[in-house]
Amino acid sequence: MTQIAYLIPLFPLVGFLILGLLNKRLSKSVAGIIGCGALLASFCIALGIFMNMNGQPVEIMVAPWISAGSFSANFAFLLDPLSSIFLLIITGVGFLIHVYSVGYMHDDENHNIYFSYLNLFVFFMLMLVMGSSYILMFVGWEGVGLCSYLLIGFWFKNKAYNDAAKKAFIMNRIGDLGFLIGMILIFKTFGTTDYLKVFAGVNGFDSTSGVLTAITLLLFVGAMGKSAQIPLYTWLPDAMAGPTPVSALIHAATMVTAGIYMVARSGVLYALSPVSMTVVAITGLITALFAATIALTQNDIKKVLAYSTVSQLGYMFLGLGVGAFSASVFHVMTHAFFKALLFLAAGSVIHGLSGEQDIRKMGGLKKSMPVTYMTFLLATLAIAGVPPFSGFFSKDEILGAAYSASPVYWVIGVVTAMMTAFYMFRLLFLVFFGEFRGDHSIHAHESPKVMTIPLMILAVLSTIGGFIGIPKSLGGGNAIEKFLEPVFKNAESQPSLAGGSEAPEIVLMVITVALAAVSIWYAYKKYIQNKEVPAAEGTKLPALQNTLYHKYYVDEIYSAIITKPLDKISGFLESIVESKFIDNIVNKIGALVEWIGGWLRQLQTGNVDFYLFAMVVGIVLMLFFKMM
Amino acid sequence: MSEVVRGIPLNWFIILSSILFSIGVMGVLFRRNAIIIFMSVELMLNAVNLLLVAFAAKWGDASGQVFVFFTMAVAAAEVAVGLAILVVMYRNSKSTDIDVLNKLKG
Amino acid sequence: MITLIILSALGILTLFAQVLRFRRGLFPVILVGLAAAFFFTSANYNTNPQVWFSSMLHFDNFAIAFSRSLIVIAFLWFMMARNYFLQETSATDHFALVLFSMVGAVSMVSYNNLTMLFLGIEILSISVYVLAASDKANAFSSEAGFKYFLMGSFATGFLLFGITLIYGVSGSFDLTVIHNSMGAHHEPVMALTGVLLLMVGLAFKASLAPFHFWAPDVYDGAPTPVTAYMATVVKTAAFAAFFRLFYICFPDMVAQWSGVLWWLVVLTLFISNITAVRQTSVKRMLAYSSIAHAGYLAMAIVSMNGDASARAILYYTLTYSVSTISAFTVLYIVSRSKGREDFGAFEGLGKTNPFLSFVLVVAMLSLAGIPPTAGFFGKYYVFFNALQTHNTGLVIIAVLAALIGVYYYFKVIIAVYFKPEQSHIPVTVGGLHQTVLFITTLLTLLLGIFPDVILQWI
Amino acid sequence: MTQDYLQRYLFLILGFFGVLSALMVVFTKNPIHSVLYLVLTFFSIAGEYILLNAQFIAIVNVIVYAGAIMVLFLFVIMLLNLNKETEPHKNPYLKFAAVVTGGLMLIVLVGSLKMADTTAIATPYQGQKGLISNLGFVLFHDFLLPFEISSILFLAAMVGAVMLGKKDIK
Amino acid sequence: MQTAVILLIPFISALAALFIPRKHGKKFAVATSLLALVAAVITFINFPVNNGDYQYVINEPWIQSLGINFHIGIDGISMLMVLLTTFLTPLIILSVVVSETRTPVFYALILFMEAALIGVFVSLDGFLFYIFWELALIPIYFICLLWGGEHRAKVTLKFFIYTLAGSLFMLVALVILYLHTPGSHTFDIQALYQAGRMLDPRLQGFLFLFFFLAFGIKMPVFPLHTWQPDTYTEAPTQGTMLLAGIMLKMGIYGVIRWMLPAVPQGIQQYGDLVLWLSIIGVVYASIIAITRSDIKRLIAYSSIAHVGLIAAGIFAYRSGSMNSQGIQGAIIQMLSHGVNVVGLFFVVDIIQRRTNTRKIGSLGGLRLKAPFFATAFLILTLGAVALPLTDGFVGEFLLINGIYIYKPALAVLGGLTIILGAVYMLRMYQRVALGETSRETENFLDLTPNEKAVLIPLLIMVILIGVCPNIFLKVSEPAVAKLLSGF
Repeated sequence: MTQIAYLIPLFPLVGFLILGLLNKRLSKSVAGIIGCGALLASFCIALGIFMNMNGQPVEIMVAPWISAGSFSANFAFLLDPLSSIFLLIITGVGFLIHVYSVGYMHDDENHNIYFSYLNLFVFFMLMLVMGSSYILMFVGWEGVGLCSYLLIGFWFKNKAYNDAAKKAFIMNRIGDLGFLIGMILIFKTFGTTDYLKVFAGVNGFDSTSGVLTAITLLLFVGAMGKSAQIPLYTWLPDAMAGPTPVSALIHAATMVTAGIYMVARSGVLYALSPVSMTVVAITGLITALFAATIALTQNDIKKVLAYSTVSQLGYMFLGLGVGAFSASVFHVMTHAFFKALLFLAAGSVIHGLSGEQDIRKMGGLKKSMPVTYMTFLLATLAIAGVPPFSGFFSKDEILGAAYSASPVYWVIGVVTAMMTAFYMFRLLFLVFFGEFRGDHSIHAHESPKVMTIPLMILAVLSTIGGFIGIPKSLGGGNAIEKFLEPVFKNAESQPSLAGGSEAPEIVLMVITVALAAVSIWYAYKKYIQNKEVPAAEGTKLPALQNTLYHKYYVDEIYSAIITKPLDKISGFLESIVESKFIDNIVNKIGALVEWIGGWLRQLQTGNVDFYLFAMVVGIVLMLFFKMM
Repeated sequence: MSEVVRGIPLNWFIILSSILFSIGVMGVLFRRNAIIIFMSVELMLNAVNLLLVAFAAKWGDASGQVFVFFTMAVAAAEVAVGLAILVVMYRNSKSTDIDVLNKLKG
Repeated sequence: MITLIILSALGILTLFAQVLRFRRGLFPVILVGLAAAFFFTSANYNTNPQVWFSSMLHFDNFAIAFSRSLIVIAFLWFMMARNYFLQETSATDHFALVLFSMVGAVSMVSYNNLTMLFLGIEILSISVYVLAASDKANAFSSEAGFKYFLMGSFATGFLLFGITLIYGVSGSFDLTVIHNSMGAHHEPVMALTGVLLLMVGLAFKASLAPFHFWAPDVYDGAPTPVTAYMATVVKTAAFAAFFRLFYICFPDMVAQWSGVLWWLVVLTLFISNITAVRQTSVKRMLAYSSIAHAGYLAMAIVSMNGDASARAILYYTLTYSVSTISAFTVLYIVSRSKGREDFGAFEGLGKTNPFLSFVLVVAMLSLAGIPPTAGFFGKYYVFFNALQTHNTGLVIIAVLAALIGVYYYFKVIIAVYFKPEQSHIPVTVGGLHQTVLFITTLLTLLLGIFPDVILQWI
Repeated sequence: MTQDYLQRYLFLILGFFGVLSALMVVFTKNPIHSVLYLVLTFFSIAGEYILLNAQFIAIVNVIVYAGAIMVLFLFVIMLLNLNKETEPHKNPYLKFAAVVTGGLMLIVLVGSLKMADTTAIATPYQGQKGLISNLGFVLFHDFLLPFEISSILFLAAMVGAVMLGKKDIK
Repeated sequence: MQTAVILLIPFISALAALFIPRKHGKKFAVATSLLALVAAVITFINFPVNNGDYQYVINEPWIQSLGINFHIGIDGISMLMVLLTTFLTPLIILSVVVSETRTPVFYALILFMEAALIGVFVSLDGFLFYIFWELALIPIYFICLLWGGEHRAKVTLKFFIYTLAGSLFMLVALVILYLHTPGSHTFDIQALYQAGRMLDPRLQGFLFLFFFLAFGIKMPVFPLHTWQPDTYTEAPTQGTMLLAGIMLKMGIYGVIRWMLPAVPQGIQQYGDLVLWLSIIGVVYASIIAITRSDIKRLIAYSSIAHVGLIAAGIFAYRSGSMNSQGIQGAIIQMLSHGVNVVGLFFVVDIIQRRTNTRKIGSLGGLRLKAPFFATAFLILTLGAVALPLTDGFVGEFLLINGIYIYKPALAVLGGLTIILGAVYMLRMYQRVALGETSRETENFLDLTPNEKAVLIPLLIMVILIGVCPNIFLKVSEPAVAKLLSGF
């Protein structure tokens, strides 16, 4: 099975090429079939590989790529439990979203291009997780960034969308620079970027030297960009400019979890650097809390989900940071299910309301869109951590690990979880309950089957997906942890991760669930019983709420301290340094020659008298100096 | 070499011809009339001739004196041509003042 | 020697032509005569140096090489100037003067006695004084002739004084004797004074600053073909004479005189190149350019490097002269058609007459020293010698000067190709001129690629 | 011994007159006077030639220079009607500069040459060096080529002068 | 033999082009330059991969008295440069639009330039190298002067003198090296290497600076770059392509071939200085590019930034460090920069011809009107921002890698190019191709077959170099190793 693993990325690539090159020459339905078919084929192979996975990493060499001096990189794939899980998520969720897109994008004039981009994205995403070396991961890493750029700005006539796309790309690039440098440092340290060789090299590596810390921190900068952590998170909410399935696929289920994948993949390195682990944990924690507070007040259905994504990603980093690698990967999986579902359901709502995204203009959609409602509800329960939905298990495992690292982590995590439950139910209540507050000329309608069936499948997965990770304390076998154990056993056995108090798991679980329930109850009281509706645009809000509503003014601050100064510096360099200084010196040399020329011309007076004088003075000087 | 000073010291001639030469140079610079300037040049040539003859005497060699003939020949030729040019110039500018010769400059 | 005889005979024959009403057929005879002179000169090549008349002349390879070079240049020059002089009433006189001056020039490149140097210089100068003033009705021409004569005879005074002092030190006019007595260090101060005064006289002929002031005015005022002659034959002869004297007589004193000459070179490069930048007349610009080239040539003397320097001067003067004749021919053609000599006269030439413009471009590239033209290799060889003798500073100065040079030479190219034609006066090129231009351009390109052809002459 | 001193006195007297008249050439206003003073200078130089036992040169100097060349000058002055004091005054500063420069020239020259051989010129009355036969031999033997070449010089000068002098028939 | 053939084809056809009737000029030039390409490709295919020596050497005496030989040959590095030149030239010629009046002289000049550039890349004699180096300058000057923009006279003259200034110093340096060759002097490259290495370090330092003037101006490296934006802007498109696509590679090639091996001590003394300058140039030019409104100028500055990184990658090489990635990166980046920049300038040309403007502000919406065009533009842009699997990435990665090994901080600073590059390139792409159409772009037509013929090979190369860089890297690898083993 593993011998044909190269087909997994090949199918989407071929799909992309066919769709991209033939473009309008294909009918929309054919294009849809090609697009989805490529994914389905990949999914089947991925499933096969998953089934056959025995825990041993398998490296598959496809072709050499770069070799220069002592550096060499190959197109080679690494199949192990970690990558096989990601393969499944990507191809599986990806396939569902492709199918959904057939309906969602049906009327778009650039339908075929859309599918080609999606296929290309999946290709790069697969490269990212299958690649056997950091450099190949980087290929996918940047490639998905490109596709994200293309898809956010898919409706390219709109300037704001284009700006959002550009912002996403550039912010990612900032992170990528960190990744790149980190990767080069890996190469410098280990002489290779192949995972297996690097990890083998770590054995016996002097962990007290700062090199590993440097490497891991640099890589984490990359992760911050790609997985939208503070301070590089602002692109993700803006990225909601793209078509909603794109948001689901790229900005919720797959691409943004690349950072998690990368840190998990490098777990051995991270585990050796306590400093990095702490940085990862704290960054994740702060991001989780921070994004959750913003999500409390947002009124755009997709924005709420976007901040929720940022927040959940923070959770995952928290998990990584406290050494719960498999828990984080587990959460990636469950998150992929329920967050994709949330987005797709939101897309269904938007689709049904002909593009409306403001939750203040929704309400009461329960009746007109029952399937959407039901699936959305299940997903909301999952994300809120209500047992036995999937989110409960994965989140709980992370919180448990956090507690053993430090109770403070746990407290903040729980607060975040409360907020999550609150804003998700706020969203649910405002959208599906109460009266319809929008434009009554719009008749909300349920989406076609091609869209709802993926919703249903995802809903099922969101509901039961957690069962593969039932912790021992609840009597489960925690299958996923076992499955991933070969990958993380080195990392999790590092001394830096040992110790910490053994958490009273059941107690913590109960507390968490109870607090979530309180939040849900509060949301219910506020939005169902009191029928509160968020204030309209322009209303004066209390200071705190205002700050939250404006996302702490981070965009404005970035603009003021980075974007605008950069433009200013650019103008200054061009108009002052370049033209007034450097180039001016060059030109002034020319002018100086001309000026001296004009002056010397005066010497040529035309007067023989003067000429003779000059001659004699010249002779006198010659003789004088020679005689001295 | 000699215990008794006989004849005229050589450097007297050197100094005399230097003086005459310098007067010639000064004349060239001093005057505006082209003819006088020519004459000053002739004076310079004569100063040189004097020195040549003195050196010829120093070396007891006739070639120095022969060279004087060539100098004279050249001087004569120069004067002939020079005066011809002067006349042509005079026809054009009605003057032998060298300070009016400044149409070509810059 | 035979060269001198042929040239003298040609000159005298030319004088007779006027009387014998032989004007039409004269021109081919001159060309044939020059060709014969070239042939006979070459016949002695690489034999033992021919010593003539009590060592007055030495026809060594140096002399032969430069004689050949002078004859080649003169040949091209005659073709260029034919039309101009045949329009004059006294065409034969002009030609005779030029041929006589050639006699002077050949003496200057082959002398082995200061007497011959002096006479050679004077024959050449006197003829050229007259030629410069030869456009009698033209006030500029006579002013040019007069200035040249006045300053020239003044400079002769210094030259003579120098010769005299050298005689005073060595007791002879013979170069070999002088060289030997210089080694003996009699009267070092007087010898050095003599050397410096000789340098003044020769620097004047070679138009090195600060003895260059005559050059722009005279070049500007003289009839264009005469200017071309001065810029080529006269300059070549002057430098050959300059070099020959310092190479044969004073190589042992190089440390003492090269410092002075160094300053002259720097001053020349600086003044001429920078002043040329501001010229509006192409002819005057070429005059300054000619001074600038004197500066580069004098570098070869400063960096006295034996035969290599001689080769440098030979190659440089020959190729420079070829390009200069090219440039002056074009200038002559254009100024005759348009009646002006400023840059404006050349505007639009690229469209109206591609051949002329191409020729002009090649000439300018060569003068500016851009490969693959001959001018480049000339400069290269000169710089090369200077570097070999550790005159790196001088080379750097010269490099900077050459860059300024590019600026003003390219002004011509820009005028030709960039500016539109204003006057719509057609520019026609006669057959003879076409031939000259063809030859000069071809030589400029070929000699640039195969410089060994010339370098092997010495 | 007295003869030696006599020579020296003669030298000094002739030199003094020579220099004085040379200065007068430069400073006198009338061109005709300048010519005459120059002739005087040439005569004193001819005298110095005799002191150097160069009698033939002395005679040639008088004949060629003082005679022929100066007459030519006079002729031109008359021809161009320049015998009045028509020369415009030069800027006094320039005049001063000219004197200073001339003086500097002198200082530099003398400075350069003063250390030159101070020995007296030997044997003023011995040998036949300055006599015509000896000179003739050298001229027509060693210096034959320059002699012949100078004919070209004269030819060129002649042709040139004639060419410039004659009126063009337009 | 192959060397001479590749060299002679464009040279002879340049002469022949002068006599071709006007209407056949372009066809002739395309055909002959393709012939040269075929010759180069055949040589490339047969090129011995595991051999760092010069192949197909011709060594004939030229100016014997000065030890100058007509000595040419191809090693791996030269091979790639020759390939780049012969690949780009036909496309550049093809990019001429028939409606533009271009006389045969124009094509002759381009072919002549091609010959000179190939000459630069295959010369193994210092003097010959210099001659070709200058020869390349003349045709481009005339191309710019005769067919350039409004201010061309002044700008191109500045360019000419500026670059000539540098090259004269290089000539001085070459001669000094030559004068230190043992025995009867020679300009042979190996002899010059040996002579240079024997010199005392101080002199090597001076020679290093002299060389750097020439190569630094040509590339151009900050702060010697100010001729470049003006010249690129004023030159006709083909001129700009030649300048940016091939000519600036001369400078880089010169550093690799003539500067580093000959004066190894120089880099010990001034290496840090030039490295800093290069890196400053990267950041400086990138920042300036951000707000340029003229697309051509923007690309010009981007070119300075890219070249700065290449220079830095080379100057980061130090003896003793075992990495040749920097040099290999520079070589591959030369190829990809050539491809990208030619493509981008052609894109600009298309825009300018159709809209009569190059102002970013007046454009927009081209993707609506011309999807093929926009796609090509996008791919070139991605190549320029060094996206993996495009050509730009391989080079930039290896370069940053090379710099990092020497000085990590500089690598980070230089690495800013991947951020800033994205900033300005995407800004340009967005303003030009995305958004709504403007008055100028309303009637924008998609690519003509001729334009496709130019762009498609370029796009193929963008991907090919990105995906299979080893095709090229393995050719230069042994040559680089051999070159570096010397010091």
